[in-house]
Amino acid sequence: MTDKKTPQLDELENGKWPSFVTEIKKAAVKNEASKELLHLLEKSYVDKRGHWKHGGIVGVKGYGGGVIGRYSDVPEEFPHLAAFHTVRINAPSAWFYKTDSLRKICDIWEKRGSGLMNFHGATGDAILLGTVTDELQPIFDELSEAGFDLGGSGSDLRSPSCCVGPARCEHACYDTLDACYNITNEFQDELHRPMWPYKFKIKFSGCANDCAAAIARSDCAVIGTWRDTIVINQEEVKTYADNGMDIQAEVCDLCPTHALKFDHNKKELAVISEDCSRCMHCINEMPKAIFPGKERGASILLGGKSTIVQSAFMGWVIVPFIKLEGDYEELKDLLRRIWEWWDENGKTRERIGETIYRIGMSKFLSEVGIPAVPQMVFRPRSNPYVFWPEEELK
Amino acid sequence: MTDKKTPQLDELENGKWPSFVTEIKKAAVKNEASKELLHLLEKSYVDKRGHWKHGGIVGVKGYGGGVIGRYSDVPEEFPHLAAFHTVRINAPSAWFYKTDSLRKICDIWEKRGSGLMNFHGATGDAILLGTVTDELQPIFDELSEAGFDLGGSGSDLRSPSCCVGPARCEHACYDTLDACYNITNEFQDELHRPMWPYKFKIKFSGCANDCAAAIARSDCAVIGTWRDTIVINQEEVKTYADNGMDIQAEVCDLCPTHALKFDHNKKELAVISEDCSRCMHCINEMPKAIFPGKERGASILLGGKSTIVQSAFMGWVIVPFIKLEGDYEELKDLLRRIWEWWDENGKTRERIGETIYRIGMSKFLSEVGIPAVPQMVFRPRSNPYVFWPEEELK
Amino acid sequence: MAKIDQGPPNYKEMLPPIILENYGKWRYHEIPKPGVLKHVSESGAELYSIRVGSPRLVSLDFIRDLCTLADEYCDGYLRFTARHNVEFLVSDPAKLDPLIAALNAKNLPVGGTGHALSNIVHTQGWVHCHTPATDSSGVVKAIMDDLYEYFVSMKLPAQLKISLACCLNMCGAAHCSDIAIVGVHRTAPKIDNEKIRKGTEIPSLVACCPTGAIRPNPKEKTVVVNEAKCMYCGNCYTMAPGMEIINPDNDGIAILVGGKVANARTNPMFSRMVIPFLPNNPPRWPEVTDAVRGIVKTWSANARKGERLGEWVERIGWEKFFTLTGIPFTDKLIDDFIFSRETFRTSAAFKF
Amino acid sequence: MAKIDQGPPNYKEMLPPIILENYGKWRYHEIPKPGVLKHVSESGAELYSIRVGSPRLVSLDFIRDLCTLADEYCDGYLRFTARHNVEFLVSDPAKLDPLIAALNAKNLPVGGTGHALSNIVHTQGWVHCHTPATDSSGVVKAIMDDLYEYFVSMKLPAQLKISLACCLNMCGAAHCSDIAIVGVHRTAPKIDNEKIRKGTEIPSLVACCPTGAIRPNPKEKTVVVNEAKCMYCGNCYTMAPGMEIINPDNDGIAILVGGKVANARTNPMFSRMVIPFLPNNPPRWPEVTDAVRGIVKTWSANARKGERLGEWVERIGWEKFFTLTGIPFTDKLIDDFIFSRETFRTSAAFKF
Ligand code: SRM
Ligand code: SRM
Ligand code: SRM
Ligand code: SRM
Ligand code: SF4
Ligand code: SF4
Ligand code: SF4
Ligand code: SF4
Ligand code: SF4
Ligand code: SF4
Ligand code: SF4
Ligand code: SF4
Repeated sequence: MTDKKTPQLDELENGKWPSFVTEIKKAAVKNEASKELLHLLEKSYVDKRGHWKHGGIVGVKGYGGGVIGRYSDVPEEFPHLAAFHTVRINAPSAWFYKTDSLRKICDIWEKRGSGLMNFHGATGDAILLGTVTDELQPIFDELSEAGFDLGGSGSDLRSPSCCVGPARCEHACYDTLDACYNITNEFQDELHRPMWPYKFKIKFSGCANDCAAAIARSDCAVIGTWRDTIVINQEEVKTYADNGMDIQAEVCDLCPTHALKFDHNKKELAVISEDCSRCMHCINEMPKAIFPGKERGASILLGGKSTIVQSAFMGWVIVPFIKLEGDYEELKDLLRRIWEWWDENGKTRERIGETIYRIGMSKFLSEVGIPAVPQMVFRPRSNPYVFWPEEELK
Repeated sequence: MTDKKTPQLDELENGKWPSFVTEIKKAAVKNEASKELLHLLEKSYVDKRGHWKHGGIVGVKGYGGGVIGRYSDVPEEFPHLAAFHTVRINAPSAWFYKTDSLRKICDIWEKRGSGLMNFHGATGDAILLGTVTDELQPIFDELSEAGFDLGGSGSDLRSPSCCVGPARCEHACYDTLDACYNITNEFQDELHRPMWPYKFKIKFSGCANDCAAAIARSDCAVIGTWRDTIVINQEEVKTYADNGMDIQAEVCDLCPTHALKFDHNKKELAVISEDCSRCMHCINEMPKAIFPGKERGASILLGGKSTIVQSAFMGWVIVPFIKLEGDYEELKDLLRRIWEWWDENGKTRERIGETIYRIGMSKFLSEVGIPAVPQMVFRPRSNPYVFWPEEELK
Repeated sequence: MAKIDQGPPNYKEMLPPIILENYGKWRYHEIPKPGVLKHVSESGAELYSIRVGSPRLVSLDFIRDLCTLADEYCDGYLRFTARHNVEFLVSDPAKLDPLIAALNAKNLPVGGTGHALSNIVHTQGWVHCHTPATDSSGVVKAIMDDLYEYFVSMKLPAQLKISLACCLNMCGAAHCSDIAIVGVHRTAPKIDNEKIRKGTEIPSLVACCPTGAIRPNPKEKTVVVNEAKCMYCGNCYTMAPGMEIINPDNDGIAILVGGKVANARTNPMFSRMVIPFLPNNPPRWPEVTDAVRGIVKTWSANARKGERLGEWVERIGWEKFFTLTGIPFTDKLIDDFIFSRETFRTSAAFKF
Repeated sequence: MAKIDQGPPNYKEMLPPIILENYGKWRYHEIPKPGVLKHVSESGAELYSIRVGSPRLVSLDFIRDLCTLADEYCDGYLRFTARHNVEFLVSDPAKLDPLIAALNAKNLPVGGTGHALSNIVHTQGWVHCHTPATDSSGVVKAIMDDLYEYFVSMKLPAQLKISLACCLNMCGAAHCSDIAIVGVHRTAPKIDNEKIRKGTEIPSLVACCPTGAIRPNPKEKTVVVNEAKCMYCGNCYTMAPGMEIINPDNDGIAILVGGKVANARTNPMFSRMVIPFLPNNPPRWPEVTDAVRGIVKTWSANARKGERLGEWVERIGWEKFFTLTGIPFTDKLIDDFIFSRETFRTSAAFKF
């Protein structure tokens, strides 16, 4: 089959953007499975359909997840793809790597897999793409030696991820890397042994710019913010003005709460502290002059997920402000209470957001013990369909 | 029982706002039932509950609606309230009356009823409040003589109503009084003989100020608008400016589409025609200087209703622009097609808006034969759950 | 002999000459003073409309008095408004002040125009309906007495439209009002099996419940209510007298705010619940009048000129509304019905 | 011996010295040129991050090449971004240009910063998944080739975040992207009763359907699908291999636009469907690249500086978006699922 041609894929080696086809071909030089993958994919391009079957349960000792089983639907034609499983490696916080650790992964994978990988998967794991069942345990053992562990899959906690935060960003309102690392280690059992109604994702963003896309891509979004007032350096404001920035138009007019007043004569910027919603816009536009406040922490938003089943949800505020310090006990305790409630109330394959939507926010809040505050909603209910507990009635 | 006291109601005769208690007492002088009503109501004020039972089916020959049956739950105590029915009179367009016609109603009601009435009911009928079953037919006969007819009740077309429009308003984009009168007469059968899944209300407003509250209070809202451009009289604009009006702040800055540009030096106002959403704001603020365009008609919004069952709905656009001329054939035809579809698809006690919500807009549109346009939605769907008809597939 | 389906009288016969002559020709209007509208026609004709507050629930003598005034000052014509006010249509400016004097003499309030509180659209209540959770006319009288100053002046930031409905059927169509007063039940229906058995269609009764709280009980030929699922809307009682929903100890009033209907400036908006319950304290419902006054005061103290109550709240944010009014926020105000998700704050940007 | 639950490596061991020293002390940043971020610390230290586009699906040689470069120019440290780009962390300004030269030599694109198109978050597609309605890497390659200029420059009005998911499971999390490319099936699942019978849990299969289109067929120990109710989401196929959803003739791509995640200026927004279907035409999906380019062009020609695609559309109105782009509006774009009502235009104020 080596003589088979791949005209369609070859075409995708043209063009300026680096080509995944070239990558597959590189792997194909050293690995039969990758060579077959090239032709299987060309076949898909001709048939306009994938050629993979559902994955059976495969994995490694002591783990309920971390491996995605995959089998070709044309094993006769592509014997090396009969089994072509995926291994998910829990990446370091904010995807920082020392080259030697990356090389270790490469060496293991060169020996035991297709040589193809995703840096990274959409949830944030490093993905080793394609190996046979017998190699799974050895791969894990060697990864473990190299200091790595598996990521999540199935109805468990998925590998938490975070933005680059304090490692390389001036906006970080808390230590996203440490929080991600600490929480991930705290909940290793939840991460490696599916035990819930469905998957649960946590993402950490250091500020409302939400570079981890936490509000959309995680069931629990931890988004950095502050409780006091933005800090304004008037000297730097002047410099921006002198350098010709139209502060009124580019900053003040786009402030969603109209909390910023610019004095054109004095070239001074003032903020109405209680009106600021901490959206980050002015700070983004004038990073040298405006900074987050000093009393920092995060907001917790719950319920984010994509389309299936009830349609996509974005996370919504359940804790307006939480300090993220020390061992993150407050956050851990909150997560445990939420999971316990979800475990009791959630249906199979029902994400936490869908469970709360079905059962009702107020029930969720009172049962999990979270006080109701107006920050949780854009606006109150428009229907008068209120439930009244026995004890509040005459 | 005449000696019974009504201390709570008496208190409601104090205060500057005209008192309904005084009105009941006036009626009580001439009518036993009204006298008893006063004491029944005092009893309600003491018990904190109403004392009326469900209404049975009562009515007049040839009509399925127009009368609300009502019976007291304490007939022994209040014999004259054993039966205390309501008669709904279809009011003239925009509630204009010649005094002699009002007097005729009073005379009939003095003779045959409690002497109490509502001017008007919330749907817009003139309401005769409280009479016995035997009087219903005579009342109808005499009202009929006096040129009046019954309003709607039950699962039928309710008495359409309209804003004052061209009779006394400079903003009217079509003849609301004539449209209301014409449509009401066209659909007398639908109005007087319940035949639908539930009630259906039509309201006519001459412009987007919607003084008939049509979008909230009617299943079908006919709201006046224009297809071309607002008309600006620059002379009058100058006068407003000279009289100290801050046109930029009060008019331009509040234009939802930012379609207005005011030239402070020339004191001239310009509009970006294709951006104007015809919200009426600028016209409201400067009625002497700005007027609706010349090519006038209306938008049709469907689905408005209050809370029960699926929660309150506001009407939404199903026809962005329709000419309202001659005999309103286009509108009548549209209404017939909508009712036919509702009849086939609606469940009992399901308002048209709820039926469309349950079955889906696109199904409704294609089956009723209304072309889909972006004006029907604030924004497109965010879920990818699209239905594809056989014939559009390979 | 009675005519079937003759329809309402032709409005043309009800219009005064000045309107027939200037029909569709009105050019602009002014509000010379509260309660007085001056409409000027292309022809130069001027029509004065005097707006007068009415209790809506009136005796025929009240109507006859109106007619007498209309005959004397308006050539025998008058109209009522979409909010149950009376409008006297004066074509002779000389008769304007005498009419107002006559109205004052009768203690009839002149106002409700422009940036004022208008009449309260309301319903039957204990006077004539079977499902009310509160009275209608009494609450309205108490509120209008309390806010009278805002009817006869134009000192509010914008129009103030208050509506009242005495049960969730919402005959007052309060769902899009600046302030909505809504009668609410708070206990599940007590089932009278006798009543249910005679003449209730069980399937439609079961089907009518918005939350599916009603299950049939075929053995007993009646139904059972899952009280945990019932939110007391009373729709089952409307359907079936056997579903007794009224409970004097626990019925009362909820307050919703921020609705509007007009499309001017901003889109129409629903009213939203800010107080889930206030008790029925006839004859003057002090808890209700205090709450309403408090909201009106806060709005007029903080809103911009021309800013409707809902527009003001949407600009400052609902979280700030609760701070400014001091009204306590509770979980009861958080939606848990079909469209609840759209009310959740899916944003990290908000005010503390 | 393998350690269970040791967790990911400690990030501290993965951070270059300059970051360890200035951790949490960064004061501001600049973007000297496309693809180059300059972060300045309170200490005065300067860190340059060179952002490089990656195909994401790579061979280990690719990673080893990156390591070689990182060793030579970055003391052996590098990182990847939330959008699968590579970032070289340069602490020695002298090494900046040489590194960029080396990257150019390897034809690796430097860019994706500021008001640029960044890498496309995407998924497995035909390379490795069982439910795709389209390929992933191929479509991404075609689009990035076509829009290359916007990655290496910063000439767009704002950030442009494109995401792709090859089926409605949405692993690309495209639901809040400026432009979302979504693989869609368009035919109801063909049921393989044999497969269903062996090892499918019928109740959960029936329960998994968002529209309740699946009914059990106990006699046959399988299920039946009410095709009229099926909108081809494929959730049943994810649950049960017997619900064959793939249909090469009718599978393809839908395009949604206007989503965002950041809270800056405006709240996060969902992407919304503007093109319900485009065919799979490998290897270059011309219909898709044309559509995307058309949308990007119209946006950048009309939007204000700093205005995200969705912010621009919400400002001008969706009706105007269809006018400007010339994309035909059809009933398929009108929502008919749970929250549809909130998308209906409950207002008489709109643009023609
Ligand atoms: C590998 C990855 C895509 C990629 O190419 O990067 C992926 C691949 C699969 N996802 Fe996913 N999902 C991946 C990130 C996501 C995301 C994005 C995210 O996490 O930000 C989502 C949407 C966000 C969310 O969670 O809602 C996502 C939503 C799903 C769903 C729908 C879940 C839902 O609640 O709607 C399924 C279906 C399921 O779980 O049964 C699914 C299922 C799958 C399966 C396991 C298919 C299946 O049902 O067996 C895919 C395996 C493909 C394969 O054979 O390699 N995948 N999946 C991503 C995980 C890599 C990693 O660990 O880093
Ligand atoms: C008289 C009136 C209230 C008033 O004091 O003005 C009224 C009174 C009743 N309404 Fe109403 N509704 C009246 C306008 C409304 C409105 C307001 C409107 O039309 O703008 C609404 C809300 C708007 C809407 O249509 O959604 C309204 C929504 C209801 C409902 C709920 C319907 C729904 O779909 O949600 C019911 C329940 C029902 O129909 O079974 C109802 C039922 C009733 C009944 C017949 C009670 C019943 O179930 O038997 C009330 C009779 C009271 C009595 O004994 O006098 N009434 N009803 C209004 C009619 C007078 C007139 O014809 O002018
Ligand atoms: C008489 C009446 C029509 C009728 O057929 O009865 C009427 C008459 C006028 N309305 Fe209205 N509106 C009338 C009910 C309404 C309603 C419906 C309601 O109140 O339930 C609305 C929608 C209310 C809402 O949005 O919730 C309404 C929203 C308006 C608006 C838009 C207000 C705003 O939000 O900006 C205007 C424009 C304005 O006032 O500048 C307007 C303007 C007017 C003008 C100025 C039109 C004109 O040029 O003649 C009339 C005098 C207004 C005034 O009182 O100052 N009218 N107007 C109604 C008087 C009711 C009353 O007794 O108070
Ligand atoms: C490296 C990265 C974080 C990471 O841990 O990997 C990152 C880094 C920065 N982001 Fe981000 N963002 C990163 C993903 C995101 C995402 C998530 C995503 O792309 O999926 C978002 C949300 C996207 C959305 O809203 O849909 C995001 C929304 C922002 C924003 C707000 C943009 C806006 O709508 O105004 C800013 C502020 C700005 O750019 O002025 C920002 C600002 C920044 C700054 C300037 C922060 C700083 O001061 O260092 C960083 C350089 C931005 C640049 O590229 O010009 N970052 N940023 C991510 C780079 C992804 C990539 O390779 O392109
Ligand atoms: S989310 Fe905030 S802190 Fe984190 S990288 Fe983005 S801008 Fe920086
Ligand atoms: S952070 Fe946002 S809301 Fe606060 S002042 Fe700056 S721009 Fe305004
Ligand atoms: S709706 Fe328009 S036309 Fe009718 S009365 Fe009100 S302002 Fe005049
Ligand atoms: S009618 Fe409304 S949208 Fe049109 S120009 Fe006037 S204010 Fe603007
Ligand atoms: S709102 Fe309820 S109680 Fe009041 S009149 Fe209407 S149906 Fe009767
Ligand atoms: S009151 Fe409403 S919710 Fe309760 S049972 Fe009756 S219909 Fe259902
Ligand atoms: S989006 Fe669908 S097809 Fe693509 S990887 Fe995820 S599950 Fe597989
Ligand atoms: S494809 Fe989706 S909608 Fe169709 S039957 Fe399967 S689960 Fe239901």
